[in-house]
Amino acid sequence: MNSIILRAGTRVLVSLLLLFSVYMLLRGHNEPGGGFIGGLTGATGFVLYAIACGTKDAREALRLTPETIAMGGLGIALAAALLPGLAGESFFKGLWLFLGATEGSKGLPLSTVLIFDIGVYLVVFGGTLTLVFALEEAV
Amino acid sequence: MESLLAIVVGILAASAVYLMMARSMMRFLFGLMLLSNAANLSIFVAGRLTEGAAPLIEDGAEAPAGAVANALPQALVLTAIVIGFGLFAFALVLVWRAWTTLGTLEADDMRIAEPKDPA
Amino acid sequence: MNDRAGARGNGPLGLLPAAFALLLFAGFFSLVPTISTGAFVRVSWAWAPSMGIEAAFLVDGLSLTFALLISGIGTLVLLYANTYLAGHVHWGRFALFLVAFMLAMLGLVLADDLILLFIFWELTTLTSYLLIGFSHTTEKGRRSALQALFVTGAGALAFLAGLILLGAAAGTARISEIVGMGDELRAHALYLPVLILLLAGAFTKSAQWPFHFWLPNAMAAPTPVSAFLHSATMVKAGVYLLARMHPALSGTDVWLWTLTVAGAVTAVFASVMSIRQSDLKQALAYTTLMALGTLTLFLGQDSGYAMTAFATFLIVHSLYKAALFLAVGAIDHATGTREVGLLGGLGPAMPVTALATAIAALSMAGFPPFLGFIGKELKYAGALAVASEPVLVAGAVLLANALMLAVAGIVALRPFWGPAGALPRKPREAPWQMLAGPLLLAALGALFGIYPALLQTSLVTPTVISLTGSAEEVKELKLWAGVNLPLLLSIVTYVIGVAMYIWRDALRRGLERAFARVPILDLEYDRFMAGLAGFARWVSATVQTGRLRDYLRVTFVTALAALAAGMLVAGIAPRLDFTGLVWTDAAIAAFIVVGALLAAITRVRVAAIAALGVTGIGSALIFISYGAPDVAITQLLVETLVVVLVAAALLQLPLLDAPGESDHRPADAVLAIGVGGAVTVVMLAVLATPLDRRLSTYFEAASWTEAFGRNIVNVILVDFRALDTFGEIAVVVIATLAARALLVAPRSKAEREIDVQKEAAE
Amino acid sequence: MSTFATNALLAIAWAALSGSFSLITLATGFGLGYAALWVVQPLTGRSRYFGRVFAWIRLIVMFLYELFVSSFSVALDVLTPQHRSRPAIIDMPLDVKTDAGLLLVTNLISLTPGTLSLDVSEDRKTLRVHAMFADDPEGLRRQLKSGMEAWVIDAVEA
Amino acid sequence: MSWILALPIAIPFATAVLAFLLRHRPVGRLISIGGAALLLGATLVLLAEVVEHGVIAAQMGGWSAPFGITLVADRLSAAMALITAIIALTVSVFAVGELGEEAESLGYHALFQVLIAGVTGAFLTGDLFNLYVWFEVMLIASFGLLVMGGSPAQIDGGVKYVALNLISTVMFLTGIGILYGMTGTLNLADLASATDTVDQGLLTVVAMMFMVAFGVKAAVFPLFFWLPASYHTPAFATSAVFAGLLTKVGVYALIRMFTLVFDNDQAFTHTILLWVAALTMVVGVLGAAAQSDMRRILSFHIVSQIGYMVMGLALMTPLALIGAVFYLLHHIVVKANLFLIAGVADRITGGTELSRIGGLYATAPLLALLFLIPAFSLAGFPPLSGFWAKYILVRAALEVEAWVLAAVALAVGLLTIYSMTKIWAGAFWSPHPDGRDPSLAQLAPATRAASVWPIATLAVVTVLIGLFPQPFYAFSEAAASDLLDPTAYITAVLGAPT
Amino acid sequence: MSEIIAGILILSGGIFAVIGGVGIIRMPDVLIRMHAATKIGTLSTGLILAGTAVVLADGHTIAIVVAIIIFLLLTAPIGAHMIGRAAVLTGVPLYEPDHTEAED
Amino acid sequence: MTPELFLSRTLEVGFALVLLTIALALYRLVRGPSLPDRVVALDMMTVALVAFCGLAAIRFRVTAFLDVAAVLALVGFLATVALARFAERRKIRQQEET
Ligand code: NA
Ligand code: NA
Repeated sequence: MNSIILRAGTRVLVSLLLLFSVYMLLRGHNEPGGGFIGGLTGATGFVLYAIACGTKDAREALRLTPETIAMGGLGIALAAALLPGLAGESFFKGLWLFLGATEGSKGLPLSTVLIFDIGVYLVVFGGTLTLVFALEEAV
Repeated sequence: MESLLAIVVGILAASAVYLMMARSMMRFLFGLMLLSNAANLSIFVAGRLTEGAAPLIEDGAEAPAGAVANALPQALVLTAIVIGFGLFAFALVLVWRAWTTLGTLEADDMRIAEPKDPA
Repeated sequence: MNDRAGARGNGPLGLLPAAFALLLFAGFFSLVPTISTGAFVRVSWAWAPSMGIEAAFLVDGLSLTFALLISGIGTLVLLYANTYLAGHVHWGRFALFLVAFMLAMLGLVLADDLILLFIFWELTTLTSYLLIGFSHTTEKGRRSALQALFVTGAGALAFLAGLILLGAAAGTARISEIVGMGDELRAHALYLPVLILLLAGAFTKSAQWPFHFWLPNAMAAPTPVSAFLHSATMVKAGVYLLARMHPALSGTDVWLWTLTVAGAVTAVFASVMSIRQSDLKQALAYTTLMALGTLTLFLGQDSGYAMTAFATFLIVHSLYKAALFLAVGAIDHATGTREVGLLGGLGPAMPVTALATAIAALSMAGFPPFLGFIGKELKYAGALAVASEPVLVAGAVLLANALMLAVAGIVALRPFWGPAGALPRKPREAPWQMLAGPLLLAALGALFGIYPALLQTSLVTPTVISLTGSAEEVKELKLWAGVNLPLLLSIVTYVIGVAMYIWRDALRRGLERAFARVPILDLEYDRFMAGLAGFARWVSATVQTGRLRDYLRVTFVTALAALAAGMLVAGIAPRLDFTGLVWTDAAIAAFIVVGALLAAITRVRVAAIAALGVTGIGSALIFISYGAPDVAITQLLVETLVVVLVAAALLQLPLLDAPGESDHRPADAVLAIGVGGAVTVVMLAVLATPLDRRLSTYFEAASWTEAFGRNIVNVILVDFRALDTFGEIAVVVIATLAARALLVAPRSKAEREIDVQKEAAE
Repeated sequence: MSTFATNALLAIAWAALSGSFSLITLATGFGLGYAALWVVQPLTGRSRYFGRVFAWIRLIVMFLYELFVSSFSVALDVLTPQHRSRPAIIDMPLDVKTDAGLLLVTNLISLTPGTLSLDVSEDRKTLRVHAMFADDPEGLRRQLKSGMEAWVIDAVEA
Repeated sequence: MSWILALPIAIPFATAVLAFLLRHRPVGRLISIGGAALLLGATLVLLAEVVEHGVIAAQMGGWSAPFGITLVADRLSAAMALITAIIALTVSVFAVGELGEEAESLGYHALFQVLIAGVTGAFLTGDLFNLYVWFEVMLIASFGLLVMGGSPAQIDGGVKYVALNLISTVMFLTGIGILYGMTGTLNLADLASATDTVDQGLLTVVAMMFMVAFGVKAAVFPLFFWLPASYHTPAFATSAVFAGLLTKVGVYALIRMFTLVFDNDQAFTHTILLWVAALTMVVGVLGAAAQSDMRRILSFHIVSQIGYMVMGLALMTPLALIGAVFYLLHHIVVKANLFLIAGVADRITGGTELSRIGGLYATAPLLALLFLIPAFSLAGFPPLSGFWAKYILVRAALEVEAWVLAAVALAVGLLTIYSMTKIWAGAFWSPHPDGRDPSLAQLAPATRAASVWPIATLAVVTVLIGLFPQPFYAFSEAAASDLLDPTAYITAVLGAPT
Repeated sequence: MSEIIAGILILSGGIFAVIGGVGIIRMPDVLIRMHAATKIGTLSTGLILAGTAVVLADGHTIAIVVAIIIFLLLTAPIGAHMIGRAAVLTGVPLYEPDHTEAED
Repeated sequence: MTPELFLSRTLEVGFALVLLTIALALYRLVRGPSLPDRVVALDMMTVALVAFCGLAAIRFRVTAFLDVAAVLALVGFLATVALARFAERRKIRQQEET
């Protein structure tokens, strides 16, 4: 796409979309959002990138191939699901760690559930981009 | 609204079915979109409708203050939407590939695997 | 196929199968003293006790007779085959199949369990299929094998049903128990179905008219196979079954008349057919049919004469028929032909073969002092003992015997002592392995003819005991029983038989004319198979049209029919309830509907995409209005991505429907409205009932307190029902990988060819 | 706009979205923004460090003013029976250099009803604008140049 | 407990991830085979556990049923998982011999493993919506495998396969929504009791909806079109795993739902199933009789054989269900094997169209023997596995005096023989029209081993079931009694009723 | 007081929205429709969102509303630019005051 | 009229006006005639939907709906971009072919 305006806008928007997608991912457990929404939003950013600057640039920016990201995400989600099993709990059982918990607040929550959601994010993100990039390159 | 949505689901399904039986596979795809939409709405409405209140728990509360929308069908619909997206994307690419490979989008012309005159 | 001995022999290893068979024979022979006393031997293992199936074997007179015939003739046939097929590339598998067949046959006659019996029954079918198909490179050979399999297989299915019902009626699958339950079974409601089904199995296996046609065709197999399967053993399986079931099922009018009529018709028909043949093997094949008919005929009866006649003729026939088959094989092997018209003057070149053939033929023709004579006398005695229609039965037997005599002449006289014809090869005597069988078997016919008591005590009496349950009914085997009606009938037989032999050509011509109008069942079989294939093609073409739209229509019609049937039969209570309907909701619903209808109607792709976008936005509005922000966001994101994807794919796709697409598809529209209507009605009925919300209630309570999340939907997704989500992301990964495979795969050669064609067309 | 500034902006945006301007959220936002910018590195061109507060404020105020005024004028055209518009496509020379400046100029022109940025020439020297009320193309060109573009250049590039 | 139920799903997923990430290295295919072997071990342990302890259940995430998702294994599902593992292992070995690096780099192994995970997931889940998810996992993986290679025939078949299966999927989904709307639950064991208190007429209507949805998956008449339209187009390894497993998941789902949940109006639903069974058997076998391509014949036979399994469900007597279970287990092995054999035949004779190939009997006797075993087993010849399956079903039909059904089942057996011998005559007995002497020696040693061993293994399984039917029958008997009296199933999931 | 302000914001936003809607129907060519629709639409949405911020009036809401408005101001003109460019490039007939409405 | 009542009334009117706007856009979407026309209509609907979310947030006093609006505001234009680019590329390809 040779629109200079679009390319100029893309620069800002891609960062914003990525940022926003991570925001949606991390808040997902308590507010609307989560891995799906985050992953789709993040993917949207790179879709825009690909539309504005071509898939070659977008792939370079991504460093890893989207397929690898998606599969890696699946692996992370699987690991998050199996981890509690290793700890003697049920699979998919959420294990929680509250960093810096004090009387008033629970601190920063880290959990297998969050890892799982990150896996979801990566899968949706990588999967969507796998598809869009391949389609863009094919047509 | 539940009754009305049941009717809407029916109309969506009818439109979808009509589209799916069209000659062009593109219209089949559109029908597929509508049909997924109908299915999602039917799950949503089957969980009954509660106006407004999203199934969120306020800060500081242990549970939702009042009646909130049924969360389970929402989760199911969300899952179904994403699955439907994956399936639709594949179907779309398949139809595209059918066009480049078979040179047609017409369902009636797709007779390679099952030729008209079996040997 | 190369029937002639090749350059290579089979070596000493080639004798192994025969040795194995001999070992079996010896084993069975050692049981003769025990069995001849009327005792029996039974061994069994639990096999499938839950199904009530035992691996049980019983040796009594009947089964021992069969076992000795099978293993004895088997030994000779294997010996014979070793030379007959010497050096053949497929000798190994041939011998394997033949031995396997022999074992299956032994299992069949020894089995003391209905299902075990069936298993061996089918194993003989399978091995004989492979053996008949030995000449598989010819269309004819393949057809013959299939025909035998198909006909006997069809019978076997009925047979299986019959066995199951018999087992159910008797309450046991143990044959030795069942045979003692004759009175109960004959009175059982299932008697008739059981009988009919078993007879279907027996008649097809034993090639009784009208299921006879496969047997002559099975002669496509090499001679040892014909000799073994189609004279001595397999075809007798049906007869064995009838004999085995005789105590349990005989004695009714149905039994009597079915067996008598089928047997008599088969016997006469086969004899007549036999005389018509110019191929020696074919002629013998029909005489086998005749013998089977006769055996069946006797099993229809109850008299001691009939039973003794059955037992004796069973053995007689096996001996001479195997001998003749093997001899004909030797002739074929030596000269390269079996055509009566070509053969002649072989006697000086093949004296031993000629001798064996002559002895066997004399037995077959029923001349004294051979066993065949005794057999024939008993046949007449048995026929005359038939209570109801002695004249008819005896007449049929007489006609058949006379024809047999004529055939014996054709086989034994003409080729050896007739004028020499134009033979493909210069004849020479067969090697010893091929002579041993015919000679031995023929000699046994003479031996037992002269010393009938040997046979009487060892096998005939025990067999009759198996059939009737006691020794009282046994009639004595005698070469000279005085001047009686059977002897007179024998003399009449000789006269007619010799006359037939002399005027055989005239007879043959006359029969040609007479049979011109009779439908040939072999051709009817072809017509049936063609009809079956045609019907199958019609069904296939009607159902599996190859057109997706037909498939879709049928699928939707089925779905609609299923729902409608459910609604009509079960009855449901849909309820419309518009209370509390907000006008904004109505407006949103209207948007969705307009979008859907527009998408359904428009022929412009982009308009359709936009219309889909509208329904998507409408759905999102509903999700927002009814408290589902997560769903709404996801829906909108997905809609956006769908538009991106479609816009990319559409770059290469046509934007309008191909010309000629009629959008007036009223039938489709009716179907679509039907489906939609059904969905609505079901939904309305569901919505009229109360919802049990305990699951969500639990989630609301546990979401924060136990799962530490305030967004209940998200907690369900990543915790309560994380397994769903896991599967779902797997769908995403795989969907995109699958799509990618389609997108990046290089185009195949075939595709490029299509491109070339397209270009050429333009 | 420099990379740093973009990053800072992203950090603030993060904090805004998180709803708490605590140090932790700002730091997190900065980190995440950094990551995001790192990802889009291939796109990032040179830009300058210091924004001008005054120029920015002027830009925003003038923009909002323009937005309202021209919205009303378009609305008037919508609501009156006759079409008053005299649409034309005019080319306007561009002086703005940076991506951010270019984006601001074109977006602001597009956002104000009555004008729409159609395209920028490959050499970034010319902006093609569709104008609804182009009775006086030259005047319009001058107006845009001395208005929007000048304010943007002041705010971003000066 | 939790481990052993989760592993049959987790192992193929982990294998998929690893095999994909290492797809450009030779170790990728070894991972796939190794994963399948691990799966086999896990499912063996699972089956042993189930045989020892009865129905076992595990609550995912530790959320008690019916709130979380329960994995549950009774005898039927454990056995199905085991057979799945057997097929996975044999086919993944076979695939090494058949598929090239291109397919591997496109992620063949990942797709294959995820397919397997979807299948085991469907067998082991105790939750209706989760079943839908596994169906989708399986379906999308099958889409990818089906069209991988992208030949025109594959694309054509793929379009039909995808179109019809997607409709079924949406129907299933809608059905779930409606059932949830009636009962408020998704847990199968919970549904079993929850459905007792709802409007029974409406429940029957919903049952019909599920019947159609699963009917498409199971490929019953008149919903089977997608199967003969596509199964002859992909790689043989793919055909084999499809033929063995995919429709069986539909049958499994039918059995599960129509014994556990939709058992309210058997006079109506199961009578319809009876008709469906008979027509499926007949139309399928006639379709096969009309074909002249090896794989197309085999494809239609899948349809026909599904009829037998549905027949067992339709009769719904203990013996009939035993037959259905036995048939299900036996058929997976046999049908997959026949497709593998077709694959080898294709490679050494140059095709599967019977008029254009031949000569295998003369020069490839091992293959001939290996074909005869599953072929005659399929036709119900004793003493092979298929005989027992058919015997039990026919007996079950005769037991309840369903004469016509029994006759149909038997006659279809005869027609099955007819088409098996058609293959035999065409590909094995008749000489090759080009005068070729096809032989296994044409294959490279590694390929030959990778092709023959899986086939031989499956053939041995077929023969073993045939020769030693007792343990399999006894097992099926226990499995059928689990199905007829789901108390143990429900207790294992929901705990003992208070 | 805040209710009144919010109400006015909502009302004016709604009115602008409808004017945009009418514009999209009434205006003679696609570019002019865009002037009317997309941008008046943006303004109207901004007004309504401002109303939302006024009503809910917590920091979180305000932050989000600001974010949404920024997002809109960033994306809407880019979208408009793309459409306009496409319309010109694909040769969609444009309105000339002396001619009648053009359609393709 | 209390301020609360005023707000709730204006809210109703606001919903009506926004929905009316969507309806008007729908009309343009149906009519076309050109692809850019339809895209304009879709774009307008998207923006109106953002407004709708804002109104819903007020009506139900749930900020969560603003999250929907935020996503839509950020992502919605992508469909517009994609479609517009499609129109352009399609045209360019046609020109290349002829
Ligand atoms: Na129930
Ligand atoms: Na052939």
